[in-house]
Amino acid sequence: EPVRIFAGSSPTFAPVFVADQQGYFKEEGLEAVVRPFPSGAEAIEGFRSGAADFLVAADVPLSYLLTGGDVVMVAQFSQSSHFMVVVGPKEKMEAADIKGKKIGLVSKSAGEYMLSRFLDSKGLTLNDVERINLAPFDQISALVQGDVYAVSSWKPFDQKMVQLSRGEMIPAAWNGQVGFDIYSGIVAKRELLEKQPETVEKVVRALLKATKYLEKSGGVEANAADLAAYLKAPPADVQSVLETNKWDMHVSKDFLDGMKSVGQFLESQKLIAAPIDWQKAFDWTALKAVDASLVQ
Amino acid sequence: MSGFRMTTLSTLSLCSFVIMWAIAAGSIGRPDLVPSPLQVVEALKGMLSSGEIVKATITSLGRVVVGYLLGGVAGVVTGIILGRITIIRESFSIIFDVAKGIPPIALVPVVIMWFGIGEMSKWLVIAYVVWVVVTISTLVGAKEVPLIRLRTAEIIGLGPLERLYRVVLPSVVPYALIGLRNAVGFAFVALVSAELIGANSGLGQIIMDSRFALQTDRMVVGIFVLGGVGAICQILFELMERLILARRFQTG
Amino acid sequence: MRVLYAGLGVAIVIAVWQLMANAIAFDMLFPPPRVVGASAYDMIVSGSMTDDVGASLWRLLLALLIGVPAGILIGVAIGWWPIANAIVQPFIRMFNAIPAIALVPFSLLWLGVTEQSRIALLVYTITLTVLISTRAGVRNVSRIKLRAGECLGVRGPQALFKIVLPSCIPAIIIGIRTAIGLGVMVVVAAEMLGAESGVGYRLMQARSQFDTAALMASIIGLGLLALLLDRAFEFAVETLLPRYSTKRRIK
Amino acid sequence: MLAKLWTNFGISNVSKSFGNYPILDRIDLEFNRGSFICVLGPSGSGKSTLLDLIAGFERPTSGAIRLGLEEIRSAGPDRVVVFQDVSNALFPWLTVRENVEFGISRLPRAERQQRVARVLEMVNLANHTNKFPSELSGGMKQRVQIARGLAMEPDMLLMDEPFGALDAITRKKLQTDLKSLWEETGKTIFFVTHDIEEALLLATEIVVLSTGPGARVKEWIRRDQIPQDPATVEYVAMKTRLERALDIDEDH
Amino acid sequence: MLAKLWTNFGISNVSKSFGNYPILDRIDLEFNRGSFICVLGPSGSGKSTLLDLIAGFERPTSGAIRLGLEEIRSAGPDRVVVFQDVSNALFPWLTVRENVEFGISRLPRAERQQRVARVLEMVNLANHTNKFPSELSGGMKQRVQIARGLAMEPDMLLMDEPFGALDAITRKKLQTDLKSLWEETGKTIFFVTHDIEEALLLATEIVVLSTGPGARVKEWIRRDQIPQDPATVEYVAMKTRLERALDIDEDH
Ligand SMILES: Nc1ncnc2c1ncn2[C@@H]1O[C@H](COP(=O)(O)OP(=O)(O)OP(=O)(O)O)[C@@H](O)[C@H]1O
Ligand SMILES: Nc1ncnc2c1ncn2[C@@H]1O[C@H](COP(=O)(O)OP(=O)(O)OP(=O)(O)O)[C@@H](O)[C@H]1O
Ligand SMILES: O=C([O-])O
Ligand SMILES: [Mg+2]
Ligand SMILES: [Mg+2]
Repeated sequence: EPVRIFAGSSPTFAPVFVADQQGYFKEEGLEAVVRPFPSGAEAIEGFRSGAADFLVAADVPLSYLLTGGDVVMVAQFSQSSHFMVVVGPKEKMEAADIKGKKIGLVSKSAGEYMLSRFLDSKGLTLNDVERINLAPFDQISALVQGDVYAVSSWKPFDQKMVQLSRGEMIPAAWNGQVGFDIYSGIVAKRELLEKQPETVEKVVRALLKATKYLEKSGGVEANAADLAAYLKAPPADVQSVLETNKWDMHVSKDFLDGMKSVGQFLESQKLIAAPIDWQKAFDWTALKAVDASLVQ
Repeated sequence: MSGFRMTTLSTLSLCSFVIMWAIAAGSIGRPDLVPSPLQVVEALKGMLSSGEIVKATITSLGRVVVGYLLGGVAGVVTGIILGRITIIRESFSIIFDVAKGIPPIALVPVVIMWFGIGEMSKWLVIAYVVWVVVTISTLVGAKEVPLIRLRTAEIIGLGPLERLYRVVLPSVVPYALIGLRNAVGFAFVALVSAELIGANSGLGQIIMDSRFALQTDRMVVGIFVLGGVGAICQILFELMERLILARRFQTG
Repeated sequence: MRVLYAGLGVAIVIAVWQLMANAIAFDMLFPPPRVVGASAYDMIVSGSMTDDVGASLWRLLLALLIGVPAGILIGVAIGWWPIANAIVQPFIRMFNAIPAIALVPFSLLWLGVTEQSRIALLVYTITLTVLISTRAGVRNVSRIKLRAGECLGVRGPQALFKIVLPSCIPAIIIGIRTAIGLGVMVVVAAEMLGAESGVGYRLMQARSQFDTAALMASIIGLGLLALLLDRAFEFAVETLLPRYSTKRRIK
Repeated sequence: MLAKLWTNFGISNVSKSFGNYPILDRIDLEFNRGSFICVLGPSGSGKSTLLDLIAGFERPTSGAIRLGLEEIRSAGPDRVVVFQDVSNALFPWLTVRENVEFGISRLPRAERQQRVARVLEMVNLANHTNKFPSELSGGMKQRVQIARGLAMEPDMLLMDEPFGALDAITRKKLQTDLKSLWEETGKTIFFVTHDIEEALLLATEIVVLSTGPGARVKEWIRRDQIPQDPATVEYVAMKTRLERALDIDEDH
Repeated sequence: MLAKLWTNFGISNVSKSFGNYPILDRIDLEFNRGSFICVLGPSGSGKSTLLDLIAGFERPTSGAIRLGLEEIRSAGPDRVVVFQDVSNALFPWLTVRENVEFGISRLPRAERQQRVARVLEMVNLANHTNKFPSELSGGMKQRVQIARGLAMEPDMLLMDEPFGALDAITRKKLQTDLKSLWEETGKTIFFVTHDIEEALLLATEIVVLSTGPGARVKEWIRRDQIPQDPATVEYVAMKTRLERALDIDEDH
């Protein structure tokens, strides 16, 4: 029985792909099947239908899974202040320009949170715009063809938007700028954690090796080349994401605070029915077992 | 066996299917994966009272109608040109043969890229399929306008334009109608293709989006409404054919 | 002469395409023929074309292997026994009204992002198509043939095998041909909505990277593939079943 | 198959209705073995229905049809039908030889081959054994049908306007050939036709049905009443009599 | 349309080939206005080709066809064709009246209506003006074709086996009617047939073509040589002569 790991296909989730590519899962004696999805939001569905044991995504989509109590987060591993971007027409992204406009995003992705924070910084709320659910690549077409006014998305799609609009569209803000870092992590079914804690530990250990590899190996360029081959994506795109990512599996206070504000956001927007019980949402036992110093 | 007994048997078979479905749903016990018939009815009620399903149906239907009309007209014109003008047919039939093999869903990404996520993209994808289907059958009819009809026109001394609309066009009608009838089903295939990847409204989107939240009851409602609307369009088309055209054009 | 005209047609299309590309002057959005050709060439030499076409074809062939016999079997049964038909008819009506592509999300949900899920959907499409065509074939067997059989001492189950089945082979052939066309549609849809190989997957990959040239190359490739499959099937029928050839001289 | 030992063929008071609609009304006829019976009648009078009853495809509503003492209850290889519909009567997937072999596949190989050779010789098709029906002219197809029937060595050949779809010259030729064949083999032939001259040329017994519904025997002309030489006053008189019997004031 | 002032119709040394394949070889004939010309010949001998040349659908490879002094170079309303193919010759989307009006649509309304009424009366179809061709029997369809031709008031009717697809009784009736019509109108009729008796009944001139390729005139029987009474030795002798002229040792 192979362990099935679903993930968003963004290079921000690199440790999973690196662990697969470098054979770290095998070293742990695991047979792992890693499957990238166009977005974390889409990977959720595969996970929910029971087709996967682990899911890797950004903090926002993961939070949707944490509401039920049957899924727990077992580790986080990346942090970025430049991952999420709002892209819109050059010099026309003030409150008055944006109000009432259509904004493209992947619903249930971090794009929704990013948009909320961005609007906040302009003195607006989500209710002031019309959100249009679009797959990342459709956001590009929609923006360039004028079907939406702006989009809230993530790297590297911003670059394609700039290119294809011949510079008409540019990033108006990124997540660090509007006051939050974005994290990614891995969740597992609670049942799995309870019945086969060693499997979870093995996965976490493989991921830890991968984050260390990403920090120490031949540099961003070499990493990007490897990862591009794995993801069948252009190296430049991959590199642009890796450049602004930090890999670290320490459970930090910033991370916990970040997750809580995501939770509050989802709740306040009625995107989730009940508040997330953070006591039950995290389970760091596997992480502790791998390296007790990672959890304070 | 009488028609009445056949109908009874069909009804019984349908009923037993619903009962078996209910039993299966109950014994599987995963309403998020296999909803019971009752759940589906509940979901339908909810979607009806919220107006959501009606709105989606109207949106989807509007797309089909516009795409169908565009593709139908284009198909009749293309079919007649390819059928009647040998040089054009010989030159472009290979191109058309390649074009007709392209699944509509494969076109969605480029069409979206070129025309954005608006209605135009959906119209074009639907129109494309309708165009292919209608062209194929119109072409046959146009190519095979009986020689003796054209000769009758020759005797009478009709000019090219008069020959086109007094002899060729009416001769082609029954063939074009076959294509147009088949195209109704294909238009719905194309609609779903367009709505499954790259739509934020319509029945296809209800099916696709409900999947994310494991709302299979909503998915089943979406499927049934889609099938129902498709079947009704088919029936309406055939009715129209029978009432308006059958006597003159011997169809149906 | 034919080839000459066909060449002319292709040349005209490429010229118009080039002119449009010149007018738009933005390769990223509307690549000229040369760029699309280069993209296709890359796919061929890198072997990704072979892999993708191979994966899609393999799925299609496997599904045909299961779906065609199933469709024939059910089609003959319900064409021959009115009771069986009355039982199955409402379902055929229902499923025939639902585009198979709309079932892709269900197959992903119930069978996951797996090979079984795609094959199951394909088998479903192919069986339904072949079945409907076969049933029509059985029903249209002319009464004269059955009566001729009676005079010649062939009736009952013997008539089924010696008269009905051969009579509806042309209908079965049409059914399979339609099923291949629909199969290409469905396999591409299934691959686009969740797979890790195949032409549909390649399309989605190209889409997510905004590689318009690869998209266009894949689309043209799909058209060629469908045409090739159709011609190959026609050829196979002509050579393997010459008795049922439609090209035989009619006097 | 042993030829059954009957010497006369009787249609005793046969009526046939479909639902409440009467087609044939108390048809009462009797013929000797070896007769060549031609049935004439207006279109829709029930000629084909009568033939179907004799073939055993249908059962009379009342009355009985007997070969000697034995009543006909179902179709059988002793009464082979030659159908008018040339394009459907043969099995298009079988060659001429295979079509002729169709009914005698259980005979030993040697005998089968010998019979096929003999009957194909009889109908002048010995040189076309490996052709498919689609490669034959209409006249040749009818010869194959006759050969297929003869191969069964039936007591009776039932022919429903077998030459109706052929052109005049072919028809003439097949008529002559059928007449020789009948003289040679002595089979009983029941032959439905629209063509008075055909009937006069071939028949030893001519039956004319009246206009339906509820058609009856209007004329029954026996062996010795049928004039053989067309250049005689009797012939012309008989032709006129038959023409009058058939005359109907419908639009044609 | 003023009837052209010609008194004789000449086919002078006409040959016709398709590519290198010779069909007709030096056909040389001349007829008076008002003749009823019947052309017999084996299948494929070129009867239809000759008719097409006269109609002006095709041009001779050498030689000329003339009405009086004027050479025929194209089709025209003075030479109307009645085609054999009953199912395609009429426009199925038009009623009987509309079909007959088809060729005279440019006439003033009153005259048009009057002509239509007159010709439909002539062919006994006055009661069926609003039916569609699909609602008519084969014989009635041929009458409509004849009426459509007559409505154009042509000099000549060209008929290519017009009754070949009809059953014997209908054929007989139409033959008689056509004969009366010819007597009444005095039109020149060029009539292709396979049927010797038909030719003997109708013709004032009978032409037999030889077997092709390169068919020639094998027999040309003039007005005074054609016996009218079927009950005479002369009639039977002529029939035999024509049968022999047509006899061909092909398989039919
Ligand atoms: N199965 C049937 N059910 C009901 N009516 C039938 C059936 N078969 C034939 N009829 C009717 O019976 C009548 C006689 O038909 P039949 O075919 O025997 O006539 P026919 O003399 O052979 O005519 P034709 O010369 O046109 O072949 C027709 O009115 C026909 O419509
Ligand atoms: N357009 C054409 N091109 C080449 N060959 C032709 C063409 N039209 C007719 N033929 C050939 O010319 C010959 C004479 O044909 P035509 O139709 O005139 O014969 P026909 O006497 O009318 O025969 P039938 O009695 O069968 O109607 C045939 O061998 C036919 O194949
Ligand atoms: O792709 C995201 O994980 O949102
Ligand atoms: Mg009949
Ligand atoms: Mg001809």
